[in-house]
Amino acid sequence: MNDPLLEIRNLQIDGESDEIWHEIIKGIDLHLDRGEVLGLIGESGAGKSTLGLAAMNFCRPGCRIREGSIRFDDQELTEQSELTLRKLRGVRIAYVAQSAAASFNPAHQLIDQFSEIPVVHGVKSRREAEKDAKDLYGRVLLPDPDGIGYRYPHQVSGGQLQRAMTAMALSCRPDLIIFDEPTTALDVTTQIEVLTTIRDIVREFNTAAIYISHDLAVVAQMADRIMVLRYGELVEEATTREMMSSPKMEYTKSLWAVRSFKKEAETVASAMSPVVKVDNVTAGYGSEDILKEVSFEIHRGQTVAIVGESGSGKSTAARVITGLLPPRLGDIQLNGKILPKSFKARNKEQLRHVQMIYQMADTALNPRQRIRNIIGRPLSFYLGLTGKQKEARIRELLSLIELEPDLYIDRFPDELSGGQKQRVSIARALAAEPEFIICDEVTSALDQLVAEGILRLLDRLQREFNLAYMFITHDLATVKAIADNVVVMLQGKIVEQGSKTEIFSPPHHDYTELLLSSVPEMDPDWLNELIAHREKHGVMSSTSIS
Amino acid sequence: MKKSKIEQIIHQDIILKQALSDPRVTRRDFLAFTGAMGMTATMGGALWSNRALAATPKRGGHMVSGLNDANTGDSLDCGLFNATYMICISRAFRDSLVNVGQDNSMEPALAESWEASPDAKIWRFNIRQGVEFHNGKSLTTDDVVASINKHRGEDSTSYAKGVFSGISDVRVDGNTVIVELADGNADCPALFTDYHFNIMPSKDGVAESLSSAGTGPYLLKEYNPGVKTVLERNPNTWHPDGGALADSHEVLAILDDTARQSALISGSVDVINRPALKGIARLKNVKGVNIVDVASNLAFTHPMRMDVTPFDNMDFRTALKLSTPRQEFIDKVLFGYGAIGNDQPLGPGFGSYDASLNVEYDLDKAKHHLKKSGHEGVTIDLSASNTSYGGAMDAAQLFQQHWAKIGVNTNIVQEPQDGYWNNVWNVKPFCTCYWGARPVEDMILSIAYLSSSPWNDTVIKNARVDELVVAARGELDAAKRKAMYQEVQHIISKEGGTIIPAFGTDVAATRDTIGVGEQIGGGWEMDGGHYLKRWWNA
Amino acid sequence: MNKILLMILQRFGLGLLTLFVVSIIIFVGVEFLPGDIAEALLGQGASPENVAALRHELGLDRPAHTRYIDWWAGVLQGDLGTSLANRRDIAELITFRLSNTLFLALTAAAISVPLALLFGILAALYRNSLYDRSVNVVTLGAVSAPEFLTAYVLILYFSVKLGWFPSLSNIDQDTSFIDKLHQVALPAITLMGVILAYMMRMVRASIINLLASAYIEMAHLKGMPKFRVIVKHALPNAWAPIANIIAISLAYLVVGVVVVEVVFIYPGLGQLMVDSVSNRDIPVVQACSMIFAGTYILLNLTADIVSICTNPRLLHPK
Amino acid sequence: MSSNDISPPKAQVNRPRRTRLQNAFREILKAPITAKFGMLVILTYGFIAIFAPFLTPYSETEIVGPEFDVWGNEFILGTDGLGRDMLTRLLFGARNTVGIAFITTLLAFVIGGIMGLLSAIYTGWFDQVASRVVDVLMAIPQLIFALMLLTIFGTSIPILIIVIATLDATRIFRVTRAVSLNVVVLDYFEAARLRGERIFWLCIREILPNITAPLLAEFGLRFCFVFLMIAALSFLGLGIQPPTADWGSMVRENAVLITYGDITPILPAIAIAILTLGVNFLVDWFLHKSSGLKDGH
Repeated sequence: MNDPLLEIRNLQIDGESDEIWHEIIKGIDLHLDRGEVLGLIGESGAGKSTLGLAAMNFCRPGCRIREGSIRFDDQELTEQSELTLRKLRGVRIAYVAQSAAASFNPAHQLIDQFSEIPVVHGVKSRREAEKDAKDLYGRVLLPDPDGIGYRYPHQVSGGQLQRAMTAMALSCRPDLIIFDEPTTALDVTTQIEVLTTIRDIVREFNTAAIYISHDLAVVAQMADRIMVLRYGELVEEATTREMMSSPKMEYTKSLWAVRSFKKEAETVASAMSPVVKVDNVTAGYGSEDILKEVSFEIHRGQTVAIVGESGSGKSTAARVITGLLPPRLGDIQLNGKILPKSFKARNKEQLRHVQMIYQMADTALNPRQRIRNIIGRPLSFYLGLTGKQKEARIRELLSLIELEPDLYIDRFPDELSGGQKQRVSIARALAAEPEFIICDEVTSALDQLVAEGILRLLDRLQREFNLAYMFITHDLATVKAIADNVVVMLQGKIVEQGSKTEIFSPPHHDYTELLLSSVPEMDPDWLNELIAHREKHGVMSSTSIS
Repeated sequence: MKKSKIEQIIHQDIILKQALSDPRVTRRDFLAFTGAMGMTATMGGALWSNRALAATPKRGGHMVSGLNDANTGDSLDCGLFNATYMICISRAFRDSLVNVGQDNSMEPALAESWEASPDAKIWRFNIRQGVEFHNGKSLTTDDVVASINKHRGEDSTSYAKGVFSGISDVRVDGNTVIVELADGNADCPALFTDYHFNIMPSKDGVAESLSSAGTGPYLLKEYNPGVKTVLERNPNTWHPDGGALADSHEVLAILDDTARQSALISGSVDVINRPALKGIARLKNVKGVNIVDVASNLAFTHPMRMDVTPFDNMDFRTALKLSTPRQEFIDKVLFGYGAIGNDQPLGPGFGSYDASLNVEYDLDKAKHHLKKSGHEGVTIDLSASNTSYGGAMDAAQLFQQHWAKIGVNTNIVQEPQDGYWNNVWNVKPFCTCYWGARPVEDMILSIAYLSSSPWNDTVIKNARVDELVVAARGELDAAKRKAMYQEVQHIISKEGGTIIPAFGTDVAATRDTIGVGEQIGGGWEMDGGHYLKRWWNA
Repeated sequence: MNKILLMILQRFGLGLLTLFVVSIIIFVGVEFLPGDIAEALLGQGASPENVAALRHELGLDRPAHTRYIDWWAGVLQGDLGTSLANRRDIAELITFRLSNTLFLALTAAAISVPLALLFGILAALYRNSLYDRSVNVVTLGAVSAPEFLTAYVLILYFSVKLGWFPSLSNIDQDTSFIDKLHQVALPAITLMGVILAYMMRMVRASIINLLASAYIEMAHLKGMPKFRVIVKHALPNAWAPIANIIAISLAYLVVGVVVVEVVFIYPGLGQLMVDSVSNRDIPVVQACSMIFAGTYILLNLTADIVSICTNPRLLHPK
Repeated sequence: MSSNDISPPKAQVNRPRRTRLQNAFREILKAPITAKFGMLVILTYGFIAIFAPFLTPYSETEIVGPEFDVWGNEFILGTDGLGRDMLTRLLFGARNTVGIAFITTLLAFVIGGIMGLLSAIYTGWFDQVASRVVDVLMAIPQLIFALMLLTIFGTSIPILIIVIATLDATRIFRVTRAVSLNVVVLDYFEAARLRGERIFWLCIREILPNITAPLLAEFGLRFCFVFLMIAALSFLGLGIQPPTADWGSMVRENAVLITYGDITPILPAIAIAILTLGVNFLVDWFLHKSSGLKDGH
């Protein structure tokens, strides 16, 4: 029992990007006891997934293990034949992928994909496997355990798929399960449910697990021990509580510090008419309405956060305001004047004043245009700047977003990091000298530190230019950080809206309550307490309200 | 001319559009006047060059041949025949009144005999008795009349309408069919050797042109236009000797030269027509393959308008004639398959062909004549186009090089293919041209060399020629006619305005298992279209 | 299920519409062709009233639109009419040709489709291996050579030199199946050269595409054998693209083989249509183009149906 | 996500900046041998096509020797059926055949490309109409349709080019439309539209630069196709008319010799094959480059 289940020594993995190999795991040691749950955290590019997969001696195409040893239950995996490894995978080591939706084969029923593991590996007969599957479906709290297996992946919701995948991982009762960001793709409220399931099931079967995530708070709930990775190196390792209470390394501390940013004073709605007024708007595609009678205002220098889970219609609201989706009823006002419903009918001035920043900076910038042109275009298009003037202004904007002009002005987007790209798209929006900017999940694709930076930048710019922001997000932490007013949306309707303080201080609307409580906190016991609390006051779920 | 039109249709697939629109033939007055188009030469033919194989004819066996000149649109309607494939087929399962023998004599076919009135205006054809069509119907004089009338009258769709337009009346007298001509023509029986003219069963005076029933030595077993035809010996034929040698035939349509040739070499077929002249030298050397070539009367002409300087000067014309490389023309342009022409309009296929003529290639004489003409160092334009005949451009370049040697600079004008016959021929002072085979001397001479003819493309105005041609037309005495025609040849060769370096040759190729006669009928390729009956499995 | 039926019907209707438009285009096109069948048949020797007479006989003197309508009337009663050129029944004229064309196409397909799938999948599996690279080069070579080159070379070696196969495909209704196979050997090989390569590359591409997807990685992580991963996990999702590839290739085999027909004297539909165009034999041209267009549409339709019927999202709606 | 894992943002930031030219050059150096072969072939052909007249003492049509002269010093590849120098014909053939094929493809791309772009942007009736029309055109066998049109309008080279280009445009329309649709859904395109950009800018600056790779690849494929198509047409006697030297008709003219095992007539066909092969190799590499999936990951 004392000998570790998994022991990795000085593991070095190379990755290839355009025909050049470079190290992405730089000599990491890792050990894991039976029944232990190890958390791996780090930002994107830290090599978490690569390391996780390496535990089964599996490398994605374009990666290769250069050196090191991987001992699993006293077998040296690096020396095993493909066959033995295959016999190991799925049976003794299982994997739960980030996106269950993509990782289930659309062509087969869930239960087929479940039972093929034990059947192919000769562990169980088909009948036993199916029986077991239904049993496990029950244990991971899937609705209708006996029937759901016969559905196809696309017929099942994301959260349920994630559970089904967890069940699948257990099909051969493995000694080790690797969870690769299993909840990242889910809404907070769903995330809670899945987290609980995973934790309980792991405990129940006393399976060892490696839990990979970029979200400290989540890992804190799941792991006994945590390893912090950065650029393929181990930064710090400690038991969860230890690391919570007293992180040693600077980097680790900075991770903790993320949520420290708070906007100074809340800007109160100025008396003058709002920059943007969404007036009782109903909109949607085809016959169904995605937005139902939505109204809110955004004033100068003010940030209104639109909060909601996927499908709540927050992005649709943005599309309506920009004119991409003409509303069916109601209208949009800019400085008291009604805007034409479709952007096609709006004039340059109106277009100029409504700018947008997108979630995916990679797709928001034309990869074939240099930064100069990306930022320069609005200048010449709206403000008719040319030559020296334009050049000067571009550089000015670059310095505004804290990018060294000489260094970046001639680059192509793919020569920038995610955060820098996001900054450039901010600059592009600024270049139009708008009164109003829509920020659509601008930070959710970024690592926490980078996101932090972006938030600060946005805040500074707001104060400098007295901008009005509409901040669309599902992450309440961000809301707490930057919002003045909050609009909570659920299934196309506004459940509650008001100033940040109002919203974040009880009494809450049920749904807001659910949302707030679902945000993981930096406390290993948070989940337990939450569950306990909820059991006391009757379970709630996003679906049970509306 | 027919030939090269077919080349156009078959090889150039569908650029018919710009295929020669030749006024010489599209104008009906011309047709009425000569009745020429595509009618097979009833005379001509030549000794088969390749004597090695002269064997005695043998009956029996199966013969597979591959012919080009076929089309999926081919029809049994003999009025619409215009290509070798159908001609050979119909010659095999149908009969005519008169046939052209391999020795080019007039052979009686369904007409046992015939005689003419002294003025050659009224002709009596005695129809063979007891002949049965393949469908059992027995041959009557009405069938003959109907078959003739198919090519006459306003609403006739026959291609050979012109050929028979000289006939003013056809009537029956017992077993005799009486044909009355508008004006005397000694060559009347020749009309009935035309490949358009088949005897078909008739119903109430109308010939059934699409019927597969003929009187010929073969039965039409399978007929798939543009693909293949299967023929089998007709057990109950009127021909005393069965009229044919091979027992059965499979005639494939093979349009692609290469395919046809490989088929022969690989032995898939026994006979092909028109082996591509380009590799013919090599084909000759292939073991088991024989080349069969027969002189035809297709003339490659280069008319100079004799009313335009310098062509109005006889010495100048002679100079050009003397410095024209005739053999090289045959070698390079005709790949060796042609007969030297000595600027006389009548080819070796004609009985009256004058072999004594000989225009030597002699630069000194040529220089001398040029000097006399006083046109030394002159520059002339030669209008040419491959439309006029395949290889005309190359010929022009060839002449250019040789004429330069005597001090005549030739400027070759490549004329557009479209409307060559409207805008260039018979308009430009000097151009490339050709005249298709004609059945009888009179036709060719009357069209192109009578001073009165609109198609006198050399603008020759020679009283003696005019006189001779007209006289010969009505002359029944063969010897006299021959003499007249030979004189004409002499005059035109010497004084005329056209350079005729060569006459064409029909070429076929066979496996050496195939026997062909000592002598082969000319006029049309493939033994005058009769090869299916005449050639044999040795 | 009804949704699927609806989609299929919709596609089908669209196909019919296309067919109709094609018929108009072709008809008008042939109408535009300089000269008409009368002139084409009679050649330049024709006298004006010759032509007029023939035109009348063929009913070409009626206005175009009436002829077009009559043609449809005939077709709807299953009567394709008779060839203007040789007055033969088009139906019989075409059945022979069509059966040949199809026979050739199917022979070529029967060999090349399985091979293409096999090679393609292998190449995808062992991508960038020596096998993959060499197959890649070879196939590219095959597609690069003009058909007539392949054809002639084949004839030279297998027909003229070795005498294994005939250089021309002399087949008719009563040729035995085996004999037919022997006859079409060379044309079939020539065609295979082209489509085999093409299909193989497409298959490879689409499989590789699939292999990149997350659920394939998952299958590997579940310890599934390589073969099973391909057959059970990749293939079921590959049918749609593969069906498309096959459809395109078959369409090519049916409509794109004029050159091969010319070289091997194969009595197929293409040759018939080309000749008929040159003869201005409108009804035949119409019939052929209808068949060609029909085949093309039908094949695409089938491909659509396959991809619809193998798409679980459509097959098992929520 | 794997790509993220592989190279941390730092690495990207510090990668020295390169001009497109440098990038292209670097790519070429890294290209696989096949692709290099392809480029070599294309360059050679291009060179020959342009400088044909200076590479040979004879002219395209002049008769310089005996017919079917064997290979030798004077006529390196011998002469054809009329005693024209084979090598000369080959060189000029490059100019004619390749040149015409190239122009045709170019024209086809202008037509098909523009239509494709437009219907990608104006999804709606325009797209509908365009797509249906293309469906119809594609339903008619191309070679036969070409034969028909060529019959109608004659076989002059301009006609040839226009006809084939129009027919080929249908395929290009589809490709362009497909790849453009991928771009149109991206945020930067939406941003440009929201900025109020005109259609021209949208096409030229936002879409085109991002679909050049696939289009170039398609161009290669299409070129080969057109090239073979013209060869086939010439072979059928409807393509480029003699005496112009054209590889397709050259093969046809001398094909009869093939049966005697004489490879001279096949040379043009081989020339065709080599070029097509070269282009295909290049295209292959291009597709490999442009397709995001680097053969799998």
